[in-house]
Amino acid sequence: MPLGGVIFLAVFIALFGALLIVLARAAGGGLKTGTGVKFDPYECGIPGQEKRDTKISVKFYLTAILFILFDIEIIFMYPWAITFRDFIFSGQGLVVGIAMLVFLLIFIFGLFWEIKSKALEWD
Amino acid sequence: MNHSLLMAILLLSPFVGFLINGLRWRKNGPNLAGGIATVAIFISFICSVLLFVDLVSMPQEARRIAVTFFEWIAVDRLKIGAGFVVDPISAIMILVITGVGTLIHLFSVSYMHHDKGVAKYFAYLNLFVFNMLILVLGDSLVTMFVGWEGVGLCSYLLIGFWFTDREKAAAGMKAFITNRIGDAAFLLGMFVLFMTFGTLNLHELNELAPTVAEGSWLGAATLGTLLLFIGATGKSAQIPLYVWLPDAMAGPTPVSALIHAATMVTAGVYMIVRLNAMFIAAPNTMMVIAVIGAATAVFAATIGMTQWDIKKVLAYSTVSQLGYMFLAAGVGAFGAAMFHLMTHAFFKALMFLGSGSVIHAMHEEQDIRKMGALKKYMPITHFTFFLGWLAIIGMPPFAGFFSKDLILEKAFASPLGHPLLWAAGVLGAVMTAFYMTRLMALTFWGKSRVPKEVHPHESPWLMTIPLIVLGFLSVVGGWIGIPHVISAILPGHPANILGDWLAPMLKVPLSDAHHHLDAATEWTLMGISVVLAAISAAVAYQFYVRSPETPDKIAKALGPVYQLVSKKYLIDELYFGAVINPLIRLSKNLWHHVDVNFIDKITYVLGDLVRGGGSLVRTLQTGNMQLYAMYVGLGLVAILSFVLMR
Amino acid sequence: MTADAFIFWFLSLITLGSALSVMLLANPVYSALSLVMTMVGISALFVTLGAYFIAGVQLIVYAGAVMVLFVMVLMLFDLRAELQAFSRGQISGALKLATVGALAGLIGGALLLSAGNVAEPSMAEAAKLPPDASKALGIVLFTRHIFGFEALGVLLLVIAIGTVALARAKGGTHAKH
Amino acid sequence: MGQDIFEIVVNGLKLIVIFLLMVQAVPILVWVERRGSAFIQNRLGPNRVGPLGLLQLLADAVKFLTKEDMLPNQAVRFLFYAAPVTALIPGVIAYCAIPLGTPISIEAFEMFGRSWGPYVFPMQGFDIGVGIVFVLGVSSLAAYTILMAGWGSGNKFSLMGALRASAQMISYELALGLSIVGIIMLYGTFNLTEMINAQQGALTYSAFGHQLAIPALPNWGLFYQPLGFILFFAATFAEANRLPFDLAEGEAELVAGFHTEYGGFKMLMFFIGEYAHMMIACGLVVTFFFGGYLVPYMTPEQVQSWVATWASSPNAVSAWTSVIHLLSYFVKFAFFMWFFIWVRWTLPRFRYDQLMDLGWKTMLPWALANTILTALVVYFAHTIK
Amino acid sequence: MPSTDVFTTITLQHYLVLSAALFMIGLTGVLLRRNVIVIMMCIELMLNAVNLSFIAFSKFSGRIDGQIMVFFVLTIAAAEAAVGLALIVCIFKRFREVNIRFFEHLKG
Repeated sequence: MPLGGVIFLAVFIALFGALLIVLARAAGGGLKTGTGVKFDPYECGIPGQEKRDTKISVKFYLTAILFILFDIEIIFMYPWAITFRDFIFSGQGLVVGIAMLVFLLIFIFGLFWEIKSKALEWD
Repeated sequence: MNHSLLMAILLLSPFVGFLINGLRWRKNGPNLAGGIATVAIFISFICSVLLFVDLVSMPQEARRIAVTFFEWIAVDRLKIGAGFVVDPISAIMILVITGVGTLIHLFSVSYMHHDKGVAKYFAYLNLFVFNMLILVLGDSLVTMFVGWEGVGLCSYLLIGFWFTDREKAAAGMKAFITNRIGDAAFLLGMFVLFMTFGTLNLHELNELAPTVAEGSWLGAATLGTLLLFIGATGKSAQIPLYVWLPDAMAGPTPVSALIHAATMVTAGVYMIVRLNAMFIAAPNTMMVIAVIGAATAVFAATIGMTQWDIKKVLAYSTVSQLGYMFLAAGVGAFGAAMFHLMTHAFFKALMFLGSGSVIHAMHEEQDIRKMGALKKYMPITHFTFFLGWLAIIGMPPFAGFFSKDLILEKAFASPLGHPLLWAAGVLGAVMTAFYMTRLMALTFWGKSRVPKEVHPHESPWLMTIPLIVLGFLSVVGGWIGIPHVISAILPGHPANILGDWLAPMLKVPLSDAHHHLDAATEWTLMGISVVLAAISAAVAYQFYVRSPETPDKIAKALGPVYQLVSKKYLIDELYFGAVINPLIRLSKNLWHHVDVNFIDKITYVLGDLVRGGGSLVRTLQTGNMQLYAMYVGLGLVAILSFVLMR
Repeated sequence: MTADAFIFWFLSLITLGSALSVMLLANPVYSALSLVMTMVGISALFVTLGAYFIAGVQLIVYAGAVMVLFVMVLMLFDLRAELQAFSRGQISGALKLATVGALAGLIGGALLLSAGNVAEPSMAEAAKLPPDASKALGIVLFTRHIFGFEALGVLLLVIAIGTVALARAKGGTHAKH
Repeated sequence: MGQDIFEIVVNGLKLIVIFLLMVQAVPILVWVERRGSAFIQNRLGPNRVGPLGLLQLLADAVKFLTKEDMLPNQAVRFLFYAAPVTALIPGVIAYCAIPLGTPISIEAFEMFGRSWGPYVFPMQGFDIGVGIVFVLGVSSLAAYTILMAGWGSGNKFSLMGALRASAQMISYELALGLSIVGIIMLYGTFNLTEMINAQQGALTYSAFGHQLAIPALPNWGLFYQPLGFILFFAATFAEANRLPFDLAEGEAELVAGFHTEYGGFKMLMFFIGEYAHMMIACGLVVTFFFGGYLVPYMTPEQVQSWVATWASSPNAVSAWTSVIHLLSYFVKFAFFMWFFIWVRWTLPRFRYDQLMDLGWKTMLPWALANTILTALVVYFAHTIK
Repeated sequence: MPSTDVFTTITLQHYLVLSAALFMIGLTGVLLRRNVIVIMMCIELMLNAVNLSFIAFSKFSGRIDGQIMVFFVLTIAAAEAAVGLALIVCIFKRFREVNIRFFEHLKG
C-alpha cells in the first residue's frame, strides 16, 4: 500500500505547487484590471473613510496561539488512545492511564485557567 | 508505643502546631489558633508522661531513653546525630515545659483573645516549645545549641510581639543582642571542649570529664565550663548579662510566665546540671558560679524592693531566684538546683499568670501604686497568688520552702560551699520575703488606689483554671523533696523522692572532707531562714498595709542610696557609657579610615580594571540577534572542524 | 529510475525550491505560504520514510496550526512586500554568508567522509521498522519517554498561561521611540 | 517493486473519478439545497428550467463560467487568484482517504503478451495507514484558503470574515480532534478501513468478562460513543462553516465574508470547497459511527456469499459486492448530507461570542469528559472480570 | 556505476544532504533577513530540517525513538512559535515595526 499513498502525495504536491505557479502566471495576463468604481473594494452604503489598515482584535491571534497549544496536547492523546488497550492487556494499563490522567489534569487546569482568566471572552 | 515514635510526636507536635498557625496566621481566629496550639502542647505533655512512666519502670541505673533519628553532621571527628535523650534530668524538664506550657497556653487563649495577631502569637509560642524541647532533649551540645538559639529567637519575637511600639521592639532587640554575647561564649566553650575531648555528646563529655579536680584557671575543663557558664549567664539573666530580663517584660504576660520565668531562663541552670561531671571537675568555675549566683540573688532582690511595676518586681524576683539556682549549682548541689528550678517554675509561673490576670482586670495597668484591695474583686486570683507568695518566701510546707532550704543547707555544708554564701542566701531570702509581701500588700491588700474609671473584675475561667492548678502545684510541688530531718518526724517517713530520682545522674563534689550536718544544725539553719523571712514579711506588712507613709520616710532617709537602687544601680547607663558608646565610636573610626579610605579604594581600582576590559568586549554585544546567531554558527564551525580534523 | 527515487527527487526539488523562496521572497506572506509548502513537502518525505503518524502530525501541527498563526499575524500586521528584505551591512553580510558556507562545507565534508566508512543500505534494504509504526510509537512514547511526555505537558501549560499574560501586557520597559 | 503500470494507471484513474464525482455532486447538492429549502419554507424553488428545475444546474454552470473575470483594485493579484484553486485541493484529497466500499480484487490475466496481477484495489482514493490523522491534517489546510482569499481581496469585510472563519475553524478543530479520541481508543487504530471492519454484525458489548449481544441493533460506533458522535457532528458543522456556524459570511454584518469580492467561476470553486468539507464530514461520521460502507446486520462475507449465488466470475462477485457496499455507503452519506441542509434551514445563526463560548467552554470540556469516561470504562471493563 | 547509483538508489546520505541543505537555507534566512517574523519562519525551517534527519535516522536504523524525538521537537517548535509571536505582537503593538533593527535594546 504505502506506495499508493506516496504516489498520491506526490500528485498532491504537484497540484498544490505547480497549479499555483501556473495560475499565478495566468493571472498575470488573464485578469481584467481597471480604475473605475467597479474595481474599488466592495463597500456597503457610504464609501469608507478609513484606510485599509483596519484595527483587528488581538483576540484572533490569541485564540490561534491557544489553539496550537491545546492542539498539540490533543495530538499527544492519539498515540495513547491507540495503544491504551494494548497496555491494558500487557498489564501496564494503570501506569499509562495514570500518566495520561496527570497529563489530562494539566490540560484541564490550563483550559480552566484560560476560561477563568477571561482569555476566551469575546464581546 | 515505641520510644522513637513517642519522641517524634513529642517533638513534632508543637512544630506542627506552629506550622498550622504560622501558615494561616491571617485566617485562624483566637479560639481556633489557641485550641490548635494548646492541643499540640497537650499531646506533647501526654507523650512526656508516657515516656516518664516508661522511664520509671526501668531499673534505676539504666534510666535512659535515647533516640537518634538521623545523622546530621559528619565532618571528620565531629559526628552529630539528631539524637534525643530522656533521662531523669530531662524527664523533669519536659514534664515542666509541656505541663506548665499547656496551662499557659490555656491561659493565653483568654488573655490574648482580643489581639489581632493571635494566631501568630500561638505559632511563636509553639515554636518556642519545640525549640525548648530540642534544647532539653538534645544529646549533644550542638543539638542543645540549636534549641538554645531557637528559644532565643522565639524570645525575641515574643518580647517584641507588639513591635509597633518602639520601646517593646527595642526590648526584644536588647534581649537578643545580650543573648548573643552569651551565645558567643557558649560557642567558644563548645570549641574548647571539642578540641580537648573530641566530642560534644553530653553523655560522653560527662564520662570523659577529668576525675581529679583541675586547679589551673586555664585548664580545658575550667576554661570550657567557664565559657559555657558565661553563655548561661546570658540566657539565665545573671550578673553581668541580666539586664535584658526586666526589659523583656514588654512581651505579653503569659510569655513572661512561660519563657522568662518557667522554662527558657532556666536553660543555663539545666545546661550546668547536664554537664555536672565536667563542672565538678573545675572547682574554680564552680566558685565563680556560686559567687555570681549569690551576688545576683542579693543584688536583684535589692532592686526588686524599689520597683513599682508589678511585672518588673516579678522579673527581678526571677533574676534573684535564678541566682539561687546558680548558687546551688555552684556549690555542687545540682539536685537542689533542679528542685528549685521545678518549684520556681510552678510558683513563678503562677505569679506571672496571676499578675497577668490582675493586669487584665486593671485594663493593662501595671503600676502597683494604682492598685490595692483587689482581694475583694478577684478572690481566685488573690487566693492563688497568696499561695505563690507563701511558696516564694519559703514558708513551710509550701514548695519554695523545701527547695530554698535545701539550697541554703548545701551552701552552708557542701565542701564547695561557705558560710558567707549561706549568709548571702539568707539575706536574699529575707529581702525576697520583704518585696513579695510588699507586692502582695500593694496589689491585693490595704486601701484601694484604683482609678475611678477602672472596674476590676475576676478573670474568666480559662484564666483561673491554670491559676488554680499552678496554685495547687505550688503547695504540693515541694513534697517530693522533703529533707531527711523533716521526714524523720513525719508519719510514714516519706523519702526524698527527687533526690533519689536524680542521684544516679549527679556527681557529688570531689572532696574527701564531706561535712555531714547533724540534725540540730540543720534545724537551726532552717529555723533562722524561716523566722527571718517571716519577720521580714511582717515588717513589710506593717509598712505597706498599716502605715503606708513609712516607706517614703525611709526612702527619704536613705536618700541617694535609695535613688541608686531604684534606678537599678544605673547598670544600663554604665553599659552604655563603658561599652556600647566606645564601641560605636571605634566602629565609626574603623569605617571611616579603614573601610572607606583603604578597602573601598582597592575595590574601585579592581572594578575600573574590569570595566575597562569589559568595554573592549562590549563592542561585540551589539544587540543584533543575527550577529549572535552568526557567532553561534562560527562556534559550530570551530567544533565541527575540530572534530573532523582530529 | 525507480518510483522511490523519482518520488525522492521530486519531493526534494519541491521542498528545496519552496524553502529557497521562504528565504528569498520579499513579501512575508509569500514566504509564509512557501513555508507551508515546504512543510507539506517534508511531511510527504516523512511518508516515504514510513513515518505516517508523524507525517500526519506534521500536517496538523505545523501546517495546520503553527503556520496558520504565522499567516494570521502577518495579515494582522498587514505587511506587504518590503523595500529591503535583507539586512544592511556588506561586511557583516559577507561574513554571515561565509559562516554559512563554511558550515555547509563542513557538514558536506562530514557526510562525504562518513559515506566511505558506513555501509549504506538503500531504502529497500534498510532495517525494517515494525509494520504498525504508530502503535510502536505509542508504546515507546509511554514507556521509555514518559517523563518527556509529562514535562511537555507542563511546558505547554506554562506557555498557555505565559502567552495570555504577554498578549495582555500593556507597556514595556523601554521608553517609546 | 511489485508496482506496475496497470496499478498506477488504475490508482490514478480512481483519483480522477473521485475528484470528478465530488465536483459533479456539487450542482446536484445545490439543487437539493434550493429545492429543499423551498420545501421547508413552503415555497416552490427553482422549477422553470427542465423537469423539477433540474436543468437549473446547467444554466447556473453556464452563467458562472461566462462571468467576467476581474481583479479589484486593492487585491493582491496572486493570492486573489490562487485562493479559490486551493479551496478545492484539501477537501478533495481528504475525501480520497475515506473508504467507500469493499476492495475490488482482480484475478491475474494476460494482456499485451505478459501476465498481470492479481490485484486488489481498495474502493477509496488511496489507503493511507493513519487515515484519520491524515484527514485531519489535510483538512486543516483549508484555513489558508480562507486567509488567502480574505487578505488577498483587499477588502475589510473579506479580512474580517476570513479571520472570523479561520478562528472559528481552529477553535472547533480542538473539539473535533478530541471527540474522536474515544473512538480511536475503542478501535485501537487510526485506519478507517479497520474501524469499519470493527463495526460488523450485531451490537455486542463485551466487558467485565461477559458479552451482551443486542441483535436488534447493528454494531455501530454510535452505540459506543453517543456523546462523541454528538460532539463530532456538531464540530463538523463549524468546520464546514455551515449554519448555524456560518458567522464568517453573516450577510447582515460582513456582506459575504471572505468571498465578498469573488464572482463567477472562482465563486463556484469556493462552493465546491465548502461542499467538499460537508462531504468529508459526512463521510467521517458515517465511517466512525454508522458502520461506513457496511450493510447493516450483515458482514461483507455474507454479502459476498449472497452475490456469489447469482454472479458468475470471481471478478464480478468482487465488483458487485463492492457496488452493493458503495450503495449502502451512499444511502447513509446522502442522509447526512440532507441533514446538513435540513439543519441549515432550521436553526438560526449564533452570535460570535456564543459561537466561541460553545466551542471552548462547552464542547471542549465535554469532549474531555468523554475521553476520560471512555478511558475509565475501557480500563475497568478489561481489568475487572 | 556510482554515478547512476546516486540517482536511482536512495540512501540515508540523500536524506541527510537534503536535510543539511534545508538547514543551511534556514540559517541563511535567519542571518540575513530583516523581518522578525520571517526570521522565526526560517527557524521553523531549520527545525524541520533537523526533523527530517531524525526521521531518516529512525528509518535507517530501525529504531522508533527518532520519531518520538520529532514529536517532541514539533511540540517545542510550536511552543516557541507561540511565545515568539506573542512577543512580536507585543513589540509590534508598541513600535509598529517588525524590523529586527528595532529590537536591539540589549546592547552593551
